[in-house]
Amino acid sequence: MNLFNKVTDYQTARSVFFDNMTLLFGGFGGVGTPPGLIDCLIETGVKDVNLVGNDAGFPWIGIGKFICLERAASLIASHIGSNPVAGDLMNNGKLKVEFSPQGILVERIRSGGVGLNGFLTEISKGTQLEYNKPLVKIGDREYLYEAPILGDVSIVYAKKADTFGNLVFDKTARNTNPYVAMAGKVTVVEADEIVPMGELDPEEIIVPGIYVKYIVPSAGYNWKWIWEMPGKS
Amino acid sequence: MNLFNKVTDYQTARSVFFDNMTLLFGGFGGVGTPPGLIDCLIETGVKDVNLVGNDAGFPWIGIGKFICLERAASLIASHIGSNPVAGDLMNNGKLKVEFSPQGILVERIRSGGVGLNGFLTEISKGTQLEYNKPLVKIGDREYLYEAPILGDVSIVYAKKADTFGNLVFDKTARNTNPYVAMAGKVTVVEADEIVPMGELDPEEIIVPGIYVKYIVPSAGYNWKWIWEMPGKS
Amino acid sequence: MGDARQIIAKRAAREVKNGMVVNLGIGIPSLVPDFLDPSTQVFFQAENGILGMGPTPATDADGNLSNAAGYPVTTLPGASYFDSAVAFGMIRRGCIDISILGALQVNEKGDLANWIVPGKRVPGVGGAMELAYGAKNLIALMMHCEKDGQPKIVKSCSLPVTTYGCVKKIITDLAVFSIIGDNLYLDELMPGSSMEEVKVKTGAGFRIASTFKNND
Amino acid sequence: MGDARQIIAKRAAREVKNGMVVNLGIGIPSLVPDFLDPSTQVFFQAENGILGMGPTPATDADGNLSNAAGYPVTTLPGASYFDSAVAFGMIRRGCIDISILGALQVNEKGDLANWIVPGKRVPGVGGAMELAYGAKNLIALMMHCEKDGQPKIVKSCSLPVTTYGCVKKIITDLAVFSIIGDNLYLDELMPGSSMEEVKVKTGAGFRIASTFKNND
Repeated sequence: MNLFNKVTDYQTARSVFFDNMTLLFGGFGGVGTPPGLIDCLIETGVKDVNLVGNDAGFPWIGIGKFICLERAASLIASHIGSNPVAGDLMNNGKLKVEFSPQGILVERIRSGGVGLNGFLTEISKGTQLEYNKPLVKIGDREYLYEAPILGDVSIVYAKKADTFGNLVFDKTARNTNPYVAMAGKVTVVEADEIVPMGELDPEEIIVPGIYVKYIVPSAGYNWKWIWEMPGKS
Repeated sequence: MNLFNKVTDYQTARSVFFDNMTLLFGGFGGVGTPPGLIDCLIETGVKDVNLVGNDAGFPWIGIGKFICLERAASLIASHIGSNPVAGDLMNNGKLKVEFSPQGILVERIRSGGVGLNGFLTEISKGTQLEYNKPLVKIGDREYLYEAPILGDVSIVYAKKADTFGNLVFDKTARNTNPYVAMAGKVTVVEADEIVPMGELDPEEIIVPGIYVKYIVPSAGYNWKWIWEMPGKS
Repeated sequence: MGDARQIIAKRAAREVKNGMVVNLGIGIPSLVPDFLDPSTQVFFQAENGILGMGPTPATDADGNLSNAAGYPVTTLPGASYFDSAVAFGMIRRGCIDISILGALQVNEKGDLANWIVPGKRVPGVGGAMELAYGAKNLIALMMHCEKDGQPKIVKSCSLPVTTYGCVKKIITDLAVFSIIGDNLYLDELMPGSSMEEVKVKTGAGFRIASTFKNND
Repeated sequence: MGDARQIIAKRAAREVKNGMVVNLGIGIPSLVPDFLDPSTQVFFQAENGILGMGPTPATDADGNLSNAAGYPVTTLPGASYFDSAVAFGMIRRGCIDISILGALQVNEKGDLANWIVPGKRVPGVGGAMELAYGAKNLIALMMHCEKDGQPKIVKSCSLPVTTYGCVKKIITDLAVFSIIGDNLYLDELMPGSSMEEVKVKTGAGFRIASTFKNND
């Protein structure tokens, strides 16, 4: 018996989501966002979710599908330009949006994921994106303090997983996924292919399985990209 | 003509070293420290070098060979236990040693390498390793500030490099090398194998070539490991 | 205006030199590769985790191989994939030789505004702040004026600023400006524009560069 | 003393349970795997960048595949290689179920001293501070006394502290202690030792655990 087998079904995965949770999602414009877990999240009926991820997806793609249901309380993201519904919800006061510079956001997730207590940067200093973040003076220079982010739950999309949760990604679908995987108190991975332990080359593994709680099989993207839709692009 | 070809010889590599430079070196107990570049460094005669790396190697292994020549002014490392000469030089006031927790040290190098301005942690707070690092209060907790580290020169050991400097490492010889590569103002890579651009799978590349200035061919380790020496281990 | 965008992109392509690492923003900047001499050897970087992007694939587009705008691309020999933290690490670290971004406003000191029109468009900042902070050279591309005729080159940005003092060059459908220190210099007039038109339609004072030329 | 080290390691092996992720320090902890039931499924992590270490290779040792002490190892199915930042990321993040470290002194509050003997040994701290900070369970292994008879379990550490309040269990050649809150509890006497001997040779007061047993 393999004690380290983390493969499960969507029924079990569903049980990790709860109202008011902080949910970290991998993906960049929906590329690398786990389609099966998004549907699974939608089916649970959970609400008042605090989302953290690169962007708001598109209304029919990635986290955008969930945002359109008005069950997210807040979103920390670098942009929402591809999801006008998110913009409307924000303007109507139905979704609290905190914008973060894109690379700073992934570093905040990483900082949580690697057990550090945040970092200092000059990026966004003096702009509206300072919000009420502390300023820290080191020597004669002043920096913005960026706090670490941890998720109650993280959802991740991988190309391959072994049963321990060692992960390999596909091209630009890697993006924020490795750090989202590290920063979840409970990390659930959707994988296109699940293989036995020992089948992945230790050298090719991007995320060691130690961070993963559950693995579910993927049926692949179930949406059309904007460039596949005549007239939209 | 390939504009991006960075392959050169040791004669050229030699010219990057200078007195008083800060030199970052990859490797962990000598594993992953570039043997040819260490000899090249020794041959230059440069002195008063400020070293930063995981440890002091062994007297006959890695950076230890250079340290034994008393041409290092200072060393930031996590331990010097495997190099008694370094301990003697420290005790005689001939080598200034700053100890850092091992993982914190590599994060300091990473912080420099990714263009951030340092980070906060509780590790080593209240111990002798605080040195005079600033304490930063965030909310009601106090953290130690760890400053970023950049090198005037970084030396790195890779298993494979393409001519652009895309790097692949070998097993536990990876260790600090990726971040040392990122944090050098001038990064020189010694590689066991040098291949044309296009021969590495974009997915297997650990360090993108953008960080690399020069690549030299390696003749492999030219020392014996302690476990190869009867009576020493 | 389609034509004006092409003209701006074409002029911007001349700033891209052999051997450079280049990051292109969405909008007009994404048109720049169409105007590069095919012999130009450059690495295109995208903040979603790729260095060494090639052209749009003729067939067999792969949803998992896209640029930062989400559109399919290909890779060239020497390309690498990496995660978002590595992508922005190289941006902040100064590894990008030239970043070409779209802009809403630029002021005479090189302050860039391109992420929000309060009450109207709130797209968010994406990677613009880091690109503006880290790139060795930042070029802003935009139409010279708003549709209603308001100048977009201004004395002081009325829109929230993305990054202060970062823009080195502005290319519009009417002119090319450089920003040196806190001063705006007119480098070139674009074909068909005149000094008078540029003076009227520019919301900030400028000097004439010693290398000034009229592209007409 | 060789025998005493084996006895300590053998007792420590009983703390390693099926399914755990384990990090072993140098010295006595490195002997622990010799005493594990071969059916035990654990992942050994090493801070030089490997998860899933197997035993020392019988032949064909590879200089580039070693543990944190630099000695050759092998890998088991499911193993991964990673860089030092990822290695310590998992340590600080609390992914290590049990960290077994050698110690110079431990006090009654669980403060660990294991990195420096001022004026004598100055090896440096290595990864001990992070392991002590992050591991879910930290066990210190050491001889009960110095060679000159001085106790190593003390009221207050005379040596510079590595990490405060981190040790959960101490295993020596004479006894096993737990630290709960600020109190030291005697859990077990090791074979051949007596309550009197332990009392005399321990530099801190302790209580007897409710689960106390004599391994004799």
